[in-house]
Amino acid sequence: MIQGAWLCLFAPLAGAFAITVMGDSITRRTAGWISTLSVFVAFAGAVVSFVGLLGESPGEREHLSTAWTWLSTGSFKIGMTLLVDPLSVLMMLIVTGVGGLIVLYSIGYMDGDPEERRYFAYMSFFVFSMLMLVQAGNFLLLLVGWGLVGLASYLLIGFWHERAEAVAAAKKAFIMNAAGDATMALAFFVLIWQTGTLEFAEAFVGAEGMSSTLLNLVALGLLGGAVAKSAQIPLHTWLPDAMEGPTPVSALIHAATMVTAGVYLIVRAHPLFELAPSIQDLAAGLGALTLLVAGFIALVQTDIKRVIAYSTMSQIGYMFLGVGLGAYGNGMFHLMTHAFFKALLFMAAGLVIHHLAGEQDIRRMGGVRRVMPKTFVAFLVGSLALVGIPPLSGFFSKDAILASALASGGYGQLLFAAGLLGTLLTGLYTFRLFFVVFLGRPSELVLQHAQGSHGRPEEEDASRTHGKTAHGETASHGEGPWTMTVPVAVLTVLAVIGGWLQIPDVWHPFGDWLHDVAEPLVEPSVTQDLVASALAVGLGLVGVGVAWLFYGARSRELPRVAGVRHALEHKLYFDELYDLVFYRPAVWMAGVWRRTIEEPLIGGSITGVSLGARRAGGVLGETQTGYLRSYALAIAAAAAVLVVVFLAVQ
Amino acid sequence: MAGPEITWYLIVSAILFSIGTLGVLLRRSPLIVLLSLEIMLNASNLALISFARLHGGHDGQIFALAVMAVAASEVVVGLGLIVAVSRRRLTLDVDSFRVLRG
Amino acid sequence: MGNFLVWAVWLVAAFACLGSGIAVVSFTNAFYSALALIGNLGSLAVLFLLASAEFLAAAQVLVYAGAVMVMFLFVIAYLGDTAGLPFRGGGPSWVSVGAVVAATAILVEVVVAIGLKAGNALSSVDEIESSFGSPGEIGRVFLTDHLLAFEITSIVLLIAAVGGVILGTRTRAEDELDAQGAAGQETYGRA
Amino acid sequence: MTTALILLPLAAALVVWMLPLSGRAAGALSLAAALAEVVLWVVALFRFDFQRDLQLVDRHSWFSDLEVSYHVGFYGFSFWLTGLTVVVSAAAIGYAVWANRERARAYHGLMLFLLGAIVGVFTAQDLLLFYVFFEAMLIPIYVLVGVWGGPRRVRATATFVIYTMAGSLLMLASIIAFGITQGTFDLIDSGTSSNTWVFLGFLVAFAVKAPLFPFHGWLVDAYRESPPEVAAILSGVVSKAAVYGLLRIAIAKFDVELVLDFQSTILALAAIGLVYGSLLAFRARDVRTVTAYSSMAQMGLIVMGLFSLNELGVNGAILQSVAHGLISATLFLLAGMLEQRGGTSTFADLGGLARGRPALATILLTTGVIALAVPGSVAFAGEFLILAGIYPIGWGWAVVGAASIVLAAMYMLRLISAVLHWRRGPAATEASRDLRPAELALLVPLVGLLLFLSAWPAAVSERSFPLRVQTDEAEAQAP
Repeated sequence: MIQGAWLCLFAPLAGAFAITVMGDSITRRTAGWISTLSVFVAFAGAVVSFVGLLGESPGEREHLSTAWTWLSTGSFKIGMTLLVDPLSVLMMLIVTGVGGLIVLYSIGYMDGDPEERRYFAYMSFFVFSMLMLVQAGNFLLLLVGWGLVGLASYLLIGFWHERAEAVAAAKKAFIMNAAGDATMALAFFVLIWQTGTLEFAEAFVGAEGMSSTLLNLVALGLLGGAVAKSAQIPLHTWLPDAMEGPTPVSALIHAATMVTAGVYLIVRAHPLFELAPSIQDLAAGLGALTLLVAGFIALVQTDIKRVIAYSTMSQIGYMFLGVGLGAYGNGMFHLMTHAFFKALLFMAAGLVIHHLAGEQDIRRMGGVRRVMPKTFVAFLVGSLALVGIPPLSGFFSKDAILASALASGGYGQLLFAAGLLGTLLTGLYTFRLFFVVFLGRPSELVLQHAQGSHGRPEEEDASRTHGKTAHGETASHGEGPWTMTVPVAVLTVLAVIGGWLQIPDVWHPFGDWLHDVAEPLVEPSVTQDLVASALAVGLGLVGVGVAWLFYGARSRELPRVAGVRHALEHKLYFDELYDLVFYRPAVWMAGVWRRTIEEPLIGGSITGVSLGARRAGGVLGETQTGYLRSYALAIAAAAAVLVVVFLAVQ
Repeated sequence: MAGPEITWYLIVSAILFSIGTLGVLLRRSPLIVLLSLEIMLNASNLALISFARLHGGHDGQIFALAVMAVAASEVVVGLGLIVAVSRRRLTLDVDSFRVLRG
Repeated sequence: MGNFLVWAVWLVAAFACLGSGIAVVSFTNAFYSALALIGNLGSLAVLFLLASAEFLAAAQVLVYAGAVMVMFLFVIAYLGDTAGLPFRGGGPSWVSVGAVVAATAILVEVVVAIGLKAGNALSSVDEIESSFGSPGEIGRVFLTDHLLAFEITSIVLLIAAVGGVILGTRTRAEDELDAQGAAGQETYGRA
Repeated sequence: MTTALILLPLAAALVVWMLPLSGRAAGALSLAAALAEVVLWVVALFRFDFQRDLQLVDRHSWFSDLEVSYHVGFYGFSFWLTGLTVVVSAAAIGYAVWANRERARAYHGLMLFLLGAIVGVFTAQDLLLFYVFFEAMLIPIYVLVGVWGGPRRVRATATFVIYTMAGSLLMLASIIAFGITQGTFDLIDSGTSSNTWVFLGFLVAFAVKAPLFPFHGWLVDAYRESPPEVAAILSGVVSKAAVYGLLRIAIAKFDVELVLDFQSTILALAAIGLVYGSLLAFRARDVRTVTAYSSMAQMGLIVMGLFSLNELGVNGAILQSVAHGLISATLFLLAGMLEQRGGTSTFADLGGLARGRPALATILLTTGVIALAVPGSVAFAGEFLILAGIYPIGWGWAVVGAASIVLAAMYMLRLISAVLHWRRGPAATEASRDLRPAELALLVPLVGLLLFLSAWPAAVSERSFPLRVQTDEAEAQAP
């Protein structure tokens, strides 16, 4: 079981290393297969661990394994420690399972890109990092994984590094995450200072003796990291930009796994958050705020991937809402189902983008159903799951969170209302996207590609200069190679059935699985469940209906509220704000310091010293007359003075 | 001891030394400067010998002998320089050598 | 009475010594200066003798008056008229003033220093044997206690000899000067 | 053993100077000597017992009147710093061989001499000996920068000489005062001093060497104008002599009360240097300047760790010293390789080099992300320990340090992107080929060491100080 966990962790790293070292000696496709294989080996390891845990009684499902001492000084020791417990195994399964499918999908999607090897090395490296994060047996290793996924995300967002936007987006993502890393590190410093350890269990015990101020600081620091990683307000602006990366990357990192790490962190560190309830409430509140804001912004986006990205933010907002209120099991449940249907949506969108040679603007799409019927089905399933229509997976998980909110008293009910409004928005933006892209008359662009006419040189050039993938001929017939369609099919099935693991009051293996790791603070009653489900499904359907009116049937004109629309299109001006508050002052300060301190004072001091030395030399040089006799006089005078000195000393 | 005390020897030595100093500092002719230097050295020799007598040891005399040797060497080199300078048709005036001027 | 004679000889020698010293520094003609220095050295030898430094007195006469001064006279003869120069020349006047002040200061200080000591330390003269300062004694001490000084002195003399030879050797530049028959005298340096 | 480590490069330097070798032979000989030095260090590593204090000691009386002796030996931390020295020097000499420096005999002789002197600095257990090695270390640098440097090398050298001389003279005065009052110059035998001025003398000398704000005036010119391999040694190794001096002398040889009096001041200067260096690095226009200012920022961080005066911080400072030494050496060598290709390392002229140059991109990227202390890297481990150590002293210091992590990310990503990404710059022509095997042979070991230490930073952090002899100051300072 432990061996399985170690295998799970290091198989992808070995894959990444192998691809890097072998370089040109393997073909690009082989690199893809090595990467896929490494992730599936990791999945096998995760399954081994899972089976191992299943065979144990629920109370004993926690194993720590230390391979070597990673960092230590005196009494402070951090081991290279893996933790295998139900929570980490769950995450391992999601990461390697969904990850494996997505890497497989990439083989088709990235086919023909000149730097495919690099891509697959990065993908394997990402899976390793993510596993490091979820398997970490102490806070420091968790932070290591935390940082490494940020690095992998940076590398993959900026994969097409000749495009300035991609590089800028990658940097933005990394730096905002670095800020989150920094707040987490600060929280850890407090823990080390107060408890002397970063082991989960010991730190949780030690934290009970800390003052509430310090506890709040610790929880706040952790929340900062979680918010940055999961793209919650106010550190959310990097996620939409991150869509500059290849679509499978968006599916893997920015939908299924990495961005949900914040939720995992809160569940993992829930004893700390429970000791600082106000911060936990803050987490829930931020989640609610994010789900609304992201929902609104998603309404006006025109890039297919950005719409889904905002939807991801919004869904993670639900998860934050859930775990912030203490519904850990439900939050994690939504994390899992979301991984299925959001990865599905991204990959289905990827099929469309792939088919349209890199086009991402939905205004140029339409009627894709005619040319890609299977993709149409997959996307529809994903959309319905996202909106939460029974019996698809999103229905069970989202409604469980809403029910928990309803059961959490006054504050919870306020958040419940926000969540409900969110379901309306979800229905609206999801089906706006769906109707615009798939229904209606095929647009000119779609028709062009439907006739198998792509591959014309100028178009290839256009897509290249755009910097998207250079898609080969394989994409021209059908909906894509099997490496792409099979994963989509698998995920379609998972998006349908994934929610059946948890049916309130009927059977709840999922909640039981996590129960001993993170005991939920709220248990909604059946009535609350029913109320929440009914309202959520109803509002979701209303959203779908409204979307149909405006985008499907096109029977109504959109109401125009210029100011609002403008604000939403500018993503509520967060980017501009950060630019003004952080970036510009830093640049300005650096410039001022260089002009006022570095050049005149530090550099000038040297000029001053040398000038001073030269002047002093000139003055002293005057005393050097060159007359031999004056030097002799100096000797004599010195002798006279010395005699006086000797006399005086005696 | 017979004759004047050591004090008087020393006073003669001091006066002689001052005279030599004046010669070195005032004269421009390198030859006379050298001669004055000899006076200074001999003044110190006198002092050394007086002290040797005072303490009844030979060390001072040995020292004086060494000074004589050094003086002889110095004269050799000094005179050699003077001859070399004059052979180059340069003025024999210590004030005319001024390359050390700052 | 012997005491008186010693005093008289001492006084004569001392005054001759000082007088000839003044003469050395004040003659314009280097030849006279050199002759005065011989007198100076001779009278110093008398003083050495009175201070029981018999070997040194002899060496003084032999080495200095006999060898060194002869060399001086040769050089002066070689240089001819150019050897002597008057006191004041191109140098700044403050050097002259300073020279007098410094020399006087040293004299006064030394006299004061002697005066401070005169009563006690300088009056208690150790008794000596009659062989004190004899060549044998000096030689014995020189070759035993002060052997290193003796050797080093010899090396210094050797180096001086080599230096003298090198300085005396004609260089090519001088040959050219002679060849040009450049009669005019240059000054060396910037003055 | 220790003496052999010092003498081997010095002897090799003498041989290279004396024998009438061809340039190629001189280079080969000096590279062989540098590699032999590495081997010697590895042999010493196996004989080293990290549970004990000073070891591998050689001691011979030198000036017995003044209680000065030739006394050398290793502590755990100085052993690591020496390891850093021999590795970086070997890489630097390898680079010099590859770059085919003119007047090779003089050049390699100086490099080897420098190596021997630095090892001497890290091992000297006598203050006067320390001073001798410290100065002996500076002289070859003056010549290497002044003769083989870039177009503004004269100014760079002059500035460097003025700063370091001023620092050295203050240190000499302090050493004399310390030795006279203690009655011995030996670092083991002497007690602690309580003299403020003596302390300040040492402090300023090391602050110049580090450099600590505001004593960094020599930094940019020296790092930018010197040959890249010399810059690598300067920032990678020579600056660590300051770390060693601060730890071995300024902290260990003065009363705790005195050190504590200055703690806040030093921490403030270090913190200013950290932010200041990071921001200027963010606005710098070429690879070398970024690396130079980032070195300054890192040294600020290391000094913060040292003056946290507790176990975490001091251990972190040593770990970070080793990490930063390897990182900045790699970066300077890379900068040199870039300059060899396009004649410039200015950002405006570079760009787009990742395409078709996988080795260059991989090495630069790996070093860059380790340099920006991505969690999991050895630099992260060092920074984490330092900041965890400084936190109890004052949370503000840790906040500044944490903010600097973000700043480091900003300037390092800017560097990476400017060289590798975007469109090709004018200097990034087809002629700028990927790294050649010879270059890889230099860089891969350095990067490999960084990765190894990233996987196991405890190798250094656990073995810098024997467990039972933690700095006494730590206990006095314990919250």
